[in-house]
Amino acid sequence: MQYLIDVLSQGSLYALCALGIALTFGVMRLINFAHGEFMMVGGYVLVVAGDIPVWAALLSSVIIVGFLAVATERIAFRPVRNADPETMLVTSFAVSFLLQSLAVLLFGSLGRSVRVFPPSITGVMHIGGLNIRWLDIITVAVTVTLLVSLMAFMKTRHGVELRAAAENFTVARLLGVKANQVIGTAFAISGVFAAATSIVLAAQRGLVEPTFGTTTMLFAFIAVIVGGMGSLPGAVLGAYALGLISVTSQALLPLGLRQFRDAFIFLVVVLILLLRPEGILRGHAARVRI
Amino acid sequence: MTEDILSATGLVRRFAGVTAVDDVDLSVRTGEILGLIGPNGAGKTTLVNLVTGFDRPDTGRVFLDGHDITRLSAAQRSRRGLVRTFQGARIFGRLTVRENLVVSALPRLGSRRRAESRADELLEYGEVTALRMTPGERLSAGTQRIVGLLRAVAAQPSALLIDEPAAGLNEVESDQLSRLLSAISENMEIGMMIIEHDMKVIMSLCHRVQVLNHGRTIAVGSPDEIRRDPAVLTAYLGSSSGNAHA
Amino acid sequence: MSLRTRRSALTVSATTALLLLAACGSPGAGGASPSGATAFVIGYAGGLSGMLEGFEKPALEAAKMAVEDINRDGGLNGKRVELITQDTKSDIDQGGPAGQALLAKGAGALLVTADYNFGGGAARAAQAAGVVAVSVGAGSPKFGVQGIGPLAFTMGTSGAGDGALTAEWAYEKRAARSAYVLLDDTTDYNKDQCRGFQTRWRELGGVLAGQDTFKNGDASISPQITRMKSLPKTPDVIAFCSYAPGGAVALGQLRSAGIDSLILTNSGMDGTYWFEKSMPELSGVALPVSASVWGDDPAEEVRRFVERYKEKTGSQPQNMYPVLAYAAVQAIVQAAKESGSTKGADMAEAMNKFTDKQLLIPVSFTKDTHIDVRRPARMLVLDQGKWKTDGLRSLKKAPPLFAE
Amino acid sequence: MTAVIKRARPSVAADPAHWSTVPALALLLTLVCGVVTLALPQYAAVTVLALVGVVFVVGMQSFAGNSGIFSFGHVAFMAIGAYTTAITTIPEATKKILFPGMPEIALPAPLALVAGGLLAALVAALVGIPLMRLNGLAASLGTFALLNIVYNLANNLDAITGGSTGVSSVAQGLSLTHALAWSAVALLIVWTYQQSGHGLALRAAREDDVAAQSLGVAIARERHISFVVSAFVCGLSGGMYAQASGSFSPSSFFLVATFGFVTMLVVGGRLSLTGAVLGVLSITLLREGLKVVEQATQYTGAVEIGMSAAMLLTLLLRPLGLMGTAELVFARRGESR
Repeated sequence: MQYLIDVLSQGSLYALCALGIALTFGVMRLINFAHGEFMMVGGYVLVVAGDIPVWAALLSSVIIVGFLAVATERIAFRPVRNADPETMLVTSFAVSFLLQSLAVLLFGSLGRSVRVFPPSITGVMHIGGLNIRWLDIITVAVTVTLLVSLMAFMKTRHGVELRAAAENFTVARLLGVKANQVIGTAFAISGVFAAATSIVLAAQRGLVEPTFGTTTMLFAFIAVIVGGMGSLPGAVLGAYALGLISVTSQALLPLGLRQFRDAFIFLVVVLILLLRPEGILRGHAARVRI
Repeated sequence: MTEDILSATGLVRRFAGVTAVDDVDLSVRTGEILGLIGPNGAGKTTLVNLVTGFDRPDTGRVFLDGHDITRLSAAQRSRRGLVRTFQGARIFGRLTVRENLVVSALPRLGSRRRAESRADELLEYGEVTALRMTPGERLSAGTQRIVGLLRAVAAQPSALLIDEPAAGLNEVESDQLSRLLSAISENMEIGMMIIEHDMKVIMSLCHRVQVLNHGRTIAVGSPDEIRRDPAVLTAYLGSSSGNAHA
Repeated sequence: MSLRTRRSALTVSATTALLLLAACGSPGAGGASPSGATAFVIGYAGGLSGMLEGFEKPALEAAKMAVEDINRDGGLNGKRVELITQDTKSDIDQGGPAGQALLAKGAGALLVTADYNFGGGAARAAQAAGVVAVSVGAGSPKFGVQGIGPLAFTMGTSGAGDGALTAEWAYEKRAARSAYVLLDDTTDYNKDQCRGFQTRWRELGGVLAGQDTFKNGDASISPQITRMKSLPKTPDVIAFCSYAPGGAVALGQLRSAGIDSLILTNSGMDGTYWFEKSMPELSGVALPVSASVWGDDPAEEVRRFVERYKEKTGSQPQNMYPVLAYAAVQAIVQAAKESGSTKGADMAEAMNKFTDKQLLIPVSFTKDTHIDVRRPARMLVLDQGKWKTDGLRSLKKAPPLFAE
Repeated sequence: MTAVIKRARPSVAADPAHWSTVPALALLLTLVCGVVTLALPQYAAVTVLALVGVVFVVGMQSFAGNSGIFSFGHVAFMAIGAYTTAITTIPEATKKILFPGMPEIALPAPLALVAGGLLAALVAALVGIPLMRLNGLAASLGTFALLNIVYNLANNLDAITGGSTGVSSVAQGLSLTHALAWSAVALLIVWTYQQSGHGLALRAAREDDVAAQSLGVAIARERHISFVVSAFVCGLSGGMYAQASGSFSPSSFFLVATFGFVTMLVVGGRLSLTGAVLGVLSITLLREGLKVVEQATQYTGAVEIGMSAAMLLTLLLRPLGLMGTAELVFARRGESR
């Protein structure tokens, strides 16, 4: 039962991050490795914000990262939009490398500690023998809220366009959907998700360093593929699946084998892929028509 | 039955409650061209996919030269002599025209050198030798269709399924392609099945025509018989009027 | 079409030309290489940018201070000492080339990164050239005769020794009896620390309540905490073998989960940067260091050095590496003075004889052990967000340096 | 200069499978590396490491370029090659002190490299059975899983691999000549594969997998063959790395290396063998050049910012990398048309 809470919390974190990645993947087949660095920037915004009220810090993080995401799309990704996925992938390496280097230059490599929420809500609740951290509740709540908002957004005109574009970009364009606008929107939302992830992550870690987002981003990226490429519900499902796998392998492996945990996690990932090569929920991007 | 190079019995394929192909039989003899027609959504492409192994039937069996190939993959079927073309030519864009043909000839011929000489022969045959070093993506749609056909022939098929060869081509290109098709049929030991909307192409090329509607065979016969078949007329008129109202 | 071909040919020619040009244009030959006749050159091959920058830049500042001091006191046998640097960009592969570049510029000794892997390349280059290399603080016993060669030394201490020391301190001074071992198995140093702790803890008669592992990159260690919480009784101490950033993250999560056991860790968790905002009142973390930079080191020279460092750089050092780097430069110069030679083999010979040599901190080496196993440690204890020194401590019984 | 780039364009109707690609590339490498080493001896180590990179990237290209599947896992084969070479060449006496758990096998240096390649190929043959059935990104993720598994094992099988400290005291000494010779061997292997029917069939599948299937190409099998060939070459490069650097650790073969090599391949042009070579040379050159600038101007960050900018600019102007699908060949003026 306690492990279930751990799974929910970890899965929600991955889900937040995975949604951001899946959004941009959906509209332009871009595996954005710089997403982790968007999160890192969000983290440093919280560091710099320091003692201003929580809501102001969070808001500025969301705005700055959202803006950064849109700007990155304009400057780096738009020119290679029609190139192969590999080219876009390496473009995102370049962006990620640049942002990390800038972070080292500006803030040093050691990292900075950060307190996102006041101490009163970083403690533990004991409910019926369970230890529930306030942070777990916040993590799940943020994920659910953003997920619901995203679903609501998808029903608006912009949202429908976005979904259409994710389904089939060429057709969407023929139907008069403006590519720049749709992709811009996707990046803006992706940036908001990155900021939200960074807030939760910063609260959970208490430390922001130049590689702040890397591990989470990699796991979220795996979740996106395992869940079903380009499918938003798939990304969420994949994220919770990954949370489940990593928590259970940590909990169930005997001590002698626990150091090989990551090998087990990736073994399970490969097994899932073999059973469902197109992901748990088959995404639009994976569908081939003859 | 043994004289049929390609045959299928009782093919059924359902997608999410819709029966796309419903108990269809078919047979093609060597040297014969069978036309497969039917209104949009009649299940023609699904049927081709079932026969060539790109999709699996829920029930029914497919035979090539008397052997049951129902369980073989598309690639395995192709190596046994059942080859298809596609609606879009699906040319290998960054390979040269010659390489496109060599790839096709390789699985059966084994040696690279023999595959290359086979490719060169066919390029000559299709009168596209001049384009041999051109990457596929630079060809016009019509030429792509011709190269696609030659590429399929390079695999030395005993049965060839051709999916809408004339779609989107102009009159001249379409005629050129028809001539190539009948030449192939006459000169090579091959059974052919052609899906086509262009009735002119079907009527001039095919020895027999099979008509699908709503996944079922509604008529089989010579082009003349089909032209006069009341069921076929109803299917086409009915569906086209249906389309007009939709 | 010939235009296109010609343009392509041009591309290749231009690229080749560029390759050659850039290669020839680079310094080395042209770079101002300090003359070996009038100066003794020490080269620093370190991660002056990139992920190690936080450790290496302060170390470089301290090395510069040591050079200044030495020159003020008359240099090395009448020669000036000069310090040149080569940035490895915190890239393991750049270690060797960086070392070679420094040697090509006439370096007579090298300072290298405080890590076996990152510093090893440059040290091997030095070994091959017959030049002494001193790591600012690598914690692997292999950094020396065994792993690199007789000319390589490290100012660091071993993980096994550090772990054993915390076991003795907790058992004797804090009367701890039950321990939990939490190992971040990302590095061998961590594994050595936990091994050293366990070996000594058992010998002392302590109880091992349980053990678990995690990885430095883990965003959350909830499952580990859940497991620890299921113990009938909270252990007195946790042997916590990790380093920041991952260690800081995990430690914060232990505390916020309400686990208040005394945490025994290592110098990878020195500093205040990782908790000052997130847990300003943090207490109950202890670790052994060779020098405290928090103003209360028992040795007056260390306290004075830290003050001078702050004055010069305007910042509080976050760990002992500046002290170690200062001592490393002193060790090199002392070895040259004592052997009366600047040949690597002679200097190493002299360094092998160092026994509690006072170079800001005591330094001891032997012919086979080029990592200090004698140096008394300061136990740093975190109390209400402040690091305090809990006296000097020497290991009573050393665990084996290498895992069996 | 007789080497002329030939483009696979309609206007240049020449045979893309020209015999002279390998000699031309070998000559280019010899010229560049020879001149650099003679003129600037302090760059000798960098040059040898660049050649190790050439062997690796060329090996990776033979899979990624022909199959169109992006691999994040080939560095794992490099690791296997490096560990094999280390284990088989570290002298017994050193082994007893430093790596008591290591198997006692001894091989002469060149054989050790080949053994490393073979073991990598064997691993590829085994893991390829499931992985090569996957398509596109799923396959890429599969290779990424392989990378993580190998890294995790290398880091924690302390007795055999030396744990995170890694292996040291590998008989050092990969001379420039040897490195060049092995590069030529790697180029030859990869070129031969690429020109074979298997290479052609796989490239066809890369262009259109459905059409390739319809023509009888057994895609999984062709991918598998390519995977094994490229693993062999990458294993070889791992052995070279072990000999060139003398020491390494699991983190030498993880994310940083993966991203670095992937970048070299894409910037150079992943569809071209010449692209693979040029990618390594140009990125190495750029980095070294920027380091000089940084050292001279004391402007920290020049390398990182310059590298990112140059990468972005290259991909922006040439999305298929510097070379696209073109290869370097010897051609007399006019022959290439």
